Amino acid sequence: MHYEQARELLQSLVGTAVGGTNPIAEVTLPRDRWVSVARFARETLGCGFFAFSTAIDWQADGLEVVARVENLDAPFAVMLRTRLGPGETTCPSLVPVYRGADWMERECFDMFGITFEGHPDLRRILLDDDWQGHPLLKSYAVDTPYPPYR
Amino acid sequence: MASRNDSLTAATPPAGAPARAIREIDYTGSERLTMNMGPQHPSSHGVFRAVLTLEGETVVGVDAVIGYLHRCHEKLGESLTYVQYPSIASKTDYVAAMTSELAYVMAAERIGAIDIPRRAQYLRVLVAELQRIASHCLWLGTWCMDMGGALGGGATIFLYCIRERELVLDLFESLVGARLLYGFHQIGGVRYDLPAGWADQCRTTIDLIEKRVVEYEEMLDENTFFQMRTQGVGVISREVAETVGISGPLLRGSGVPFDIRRADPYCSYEDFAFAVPTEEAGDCFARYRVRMAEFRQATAIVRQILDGLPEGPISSRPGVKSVVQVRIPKGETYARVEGPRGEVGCYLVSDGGPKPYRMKWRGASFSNLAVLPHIIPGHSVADVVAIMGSVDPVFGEVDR
Amino acid sequence: MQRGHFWREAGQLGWSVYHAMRVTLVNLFRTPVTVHYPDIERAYPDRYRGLLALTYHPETGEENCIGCRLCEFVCPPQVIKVEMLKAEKRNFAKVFTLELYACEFCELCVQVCPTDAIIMTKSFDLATTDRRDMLLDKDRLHALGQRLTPSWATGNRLRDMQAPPKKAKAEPAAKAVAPPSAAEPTAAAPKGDAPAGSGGAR
Amino acid sequence: MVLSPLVTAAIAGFILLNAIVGLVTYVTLLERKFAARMQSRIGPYRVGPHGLLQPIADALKLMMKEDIVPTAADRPVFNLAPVVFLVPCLLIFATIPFAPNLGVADLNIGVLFFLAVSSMEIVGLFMAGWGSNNKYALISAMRAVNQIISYDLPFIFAALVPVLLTGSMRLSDIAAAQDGLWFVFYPVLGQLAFLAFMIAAVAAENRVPFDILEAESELVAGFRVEYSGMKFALIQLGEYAHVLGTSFLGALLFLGAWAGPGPIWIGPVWFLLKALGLFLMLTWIRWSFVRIRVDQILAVSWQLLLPATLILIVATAVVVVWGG
Repeated sequence: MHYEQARELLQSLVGTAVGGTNPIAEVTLPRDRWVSVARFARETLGCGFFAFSTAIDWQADGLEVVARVENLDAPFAVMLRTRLGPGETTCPSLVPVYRGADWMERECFDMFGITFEGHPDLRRILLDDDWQGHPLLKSYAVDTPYPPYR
Repeated sequence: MASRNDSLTAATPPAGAPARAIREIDYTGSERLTMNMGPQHPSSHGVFRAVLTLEGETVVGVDAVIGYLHRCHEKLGESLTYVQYPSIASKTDYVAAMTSELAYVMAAERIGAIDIPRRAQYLRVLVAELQRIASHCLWLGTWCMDMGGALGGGATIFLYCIRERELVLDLFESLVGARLLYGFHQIGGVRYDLPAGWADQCRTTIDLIEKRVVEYEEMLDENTFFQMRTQGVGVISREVAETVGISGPLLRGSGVPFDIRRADPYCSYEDFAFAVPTEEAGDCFARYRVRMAEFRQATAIVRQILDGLPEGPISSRPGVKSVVQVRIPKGETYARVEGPRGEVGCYLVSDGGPKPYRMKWRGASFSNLAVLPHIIPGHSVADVVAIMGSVDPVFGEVDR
Repeated sequence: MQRGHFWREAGQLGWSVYHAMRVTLVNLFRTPVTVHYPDIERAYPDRYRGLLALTYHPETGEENCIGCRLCEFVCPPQVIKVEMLKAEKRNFAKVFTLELYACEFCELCVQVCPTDAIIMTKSFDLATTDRRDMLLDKDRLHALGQRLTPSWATGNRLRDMQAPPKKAKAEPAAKAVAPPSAAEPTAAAPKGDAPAGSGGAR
Repeated sequence: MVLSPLVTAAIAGFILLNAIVGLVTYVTLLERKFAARMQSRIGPYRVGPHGLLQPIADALKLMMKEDIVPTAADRPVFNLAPVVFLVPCLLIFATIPFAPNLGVADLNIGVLFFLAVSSMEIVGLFMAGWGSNNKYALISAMRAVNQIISYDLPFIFAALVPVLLTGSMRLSDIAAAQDGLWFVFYPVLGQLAFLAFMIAAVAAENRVPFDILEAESELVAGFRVEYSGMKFALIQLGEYAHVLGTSFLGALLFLGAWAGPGPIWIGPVWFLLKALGLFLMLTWIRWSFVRIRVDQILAVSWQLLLPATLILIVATAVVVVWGG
């Protein structure tokens, strides 16, 4: 599997333009194709390596979830992105496809409050269970008071 | 920091209970014992809590609880400027501070398409490789201490390793002025040039360290006790290794010859000749072998740099004079560095201002540690510490 | 242990015991690398980043700080507070406080200082039982600067070292504001750099 | 006036006990200094010249520390355990003759008494582990029972080789029998028995590489994790007394006890030096290896050491009966 080959396959699957330059292919997906394309990336493109997944808070434009998976033999990487839309906080989970998504998505839930549907064990990972708010949202000020600690 | 089966906190006696009430630990007839390892535990390598479910001495379930060292570095990164953050970035992975700084400045430079002078690139590689030596020294020492005890041979190896690590830190101290958290990199280059006589000192140090690595191997490589503890313990298959996303020596110990320095060269790594040591077994011993081989590769790279260090400026931009001096155009990128523990990545989104819009640390230890729940069940308590030590987590980087 | 492997394993065991104990025995006769710290101090390199201090002009006794607040802005943990006092010839710092207990010793304040007023010293030794002792004001910072050996780095020297190729020309470091007894930039030689006690083990 | 034997024994016991306690405290300093030099450190240095007063400072510190009893502990068992642990460890010195006719009680079953009493420490150890009501301590106590039972057998069998060669269980007889040839130099049998004795001794003393019951990286401090202050000191004292007692036994069984050049009154010094030599040997082993796992330790004992020592005893018996 080469980068060019993978790019073509990805292009034919998702239909939309595939961005990025060698060795990265970037695709923006609708939310309902999030898991299926990730599965395609793993099984057909050989992207077995789960680098990371995270989210970006675009304030009024809503949240964007990003995941990067990689084919270590080629090597090339596929960057998957999806927009959740304003006010939306649910996203399908990648845990059935990639084990590494487990902790990454828990962190995402912890920091952004995104609920990953299908995640087997979605709880806070870095912050305490009784923490209020999700710190990496842009609406969360750096000096937000929190009763037990401030 | 949540845990599912924490029977101790759940059974806190009510306020009005008599002072010496004996708290009955819930016994439901199963022969399972819940044991809390950490957050304060001699082998937790920082503050890590593993809630182990034991059957006899065999672990049947593990719940890893992290976050005790969480400082929300990503929020910090969004509130500090490109000038300020590199010296804070070193606090994510405080054992190998040079690499996380490098990942951050590389991400910013990539968005801004900033060229780095050749000398600065070589200096970056130089400190990264020295840092790898220092970090592996600490890993070997603490790991052996996990297995050998603070009152036994483990402590001996630990102190030997610390002795050698100190020599590398001496080098950093005369280069930068600090021993642990450096602030060596800045956007556009590096902040410090080599002082006079430093290269010779560096050469003698790495010569000595190579000799000492032979000593460690003499103590451990053929050692029956050590092999009994490490061979066949904590086997990570290639499939698990990839899908969890572990990287660095762990991935290479599982038979994947993937090294970012080779696959996606940065900072002119392509100029240097080095091997990517790989082992097939995937157990603790394989990881040990990989790291011991990396000692040698690192010293070889350091020698090549010292031999071929070009003259010239160390930064393509004038030295920092104010806090908002560096502005990065709009864009986003993911820059990654092969740190001692694996892929240290920085995902940076810039909106054109002096501060990143969003910054994500992909900590190598975070992903590496996530493999623990997949491999620990079935091993005994003694193996848990051996496996954890072989993963080499640094909790500053796990919790960020 | 299988039968066939018994002698091989026993041999390996003996071999490993011999090797491990040989290494520890060799180290038994090496000189210890640790030093008795308060009695013996190791040599600190010239660039050592230690306690912060304010410099004063050696002849006129005037403070070098002009209260420009650059260090306050750049400080990542925000431990520096400066208030400017405007005067006709030059400005001064009316208030300069540094909360050393939160300082990270990143040297960014030294790096940005236009007049080399704030420097670092080759000492880390300010253990105290009272947190308020770590709140350094102008007088304390001045006293530290007089008591302790300054390290090599000053703002101008750092910026000179980092200067890109085009601008490599003038020598602004020759200004009179340089702190006393600092070594030459190129002669930041770390020959006495190793800790005194570790020499024997090399 | 002739003192009754009981009074003599009491006085001798008193003197010996104090001497042993003093020796044990300084043996800890010896080990610390030795280990420190092995690890490129200096070791205790501040208290007294070259840290010579360090053991005394440690003892004072431990006496002044607060004695903490966990709320959930089984109080009587918890409090009694250090004493039950310490007494057998000190009692083993009773039968050791330090010179001809210089000992508290030269029993005719000296070896048997020593071995029997020394394995009594397991009772105190298990009490400590159980009474603490701590999971680490409990696991440690379980391991301790496993390990000490497994290693006392090879330990006894190895010690029986000199007994067979002498034909007496009285320790002074064994010492006297080595007048010409120390048993460690006895062809083949002596070296093998000594080797087995040393391995079993390391395990019986719970020292690295067999220290699974303290195993501070897994079980924090094992059975004594909840102890503090003087109780901790008693356990520590007992442990070192046991190590020292075993060193004395080894020196007596294999290294000819007080035999050595010089006049007869210098014999005890030779004996002490040999015992300290063995102690340093144990220390050297301790600071050179990593620990192995509990199942591996048991496997080593039952699959290797026990059969080997059994064969050794049979071989010794054959040599004694037919070899003359």
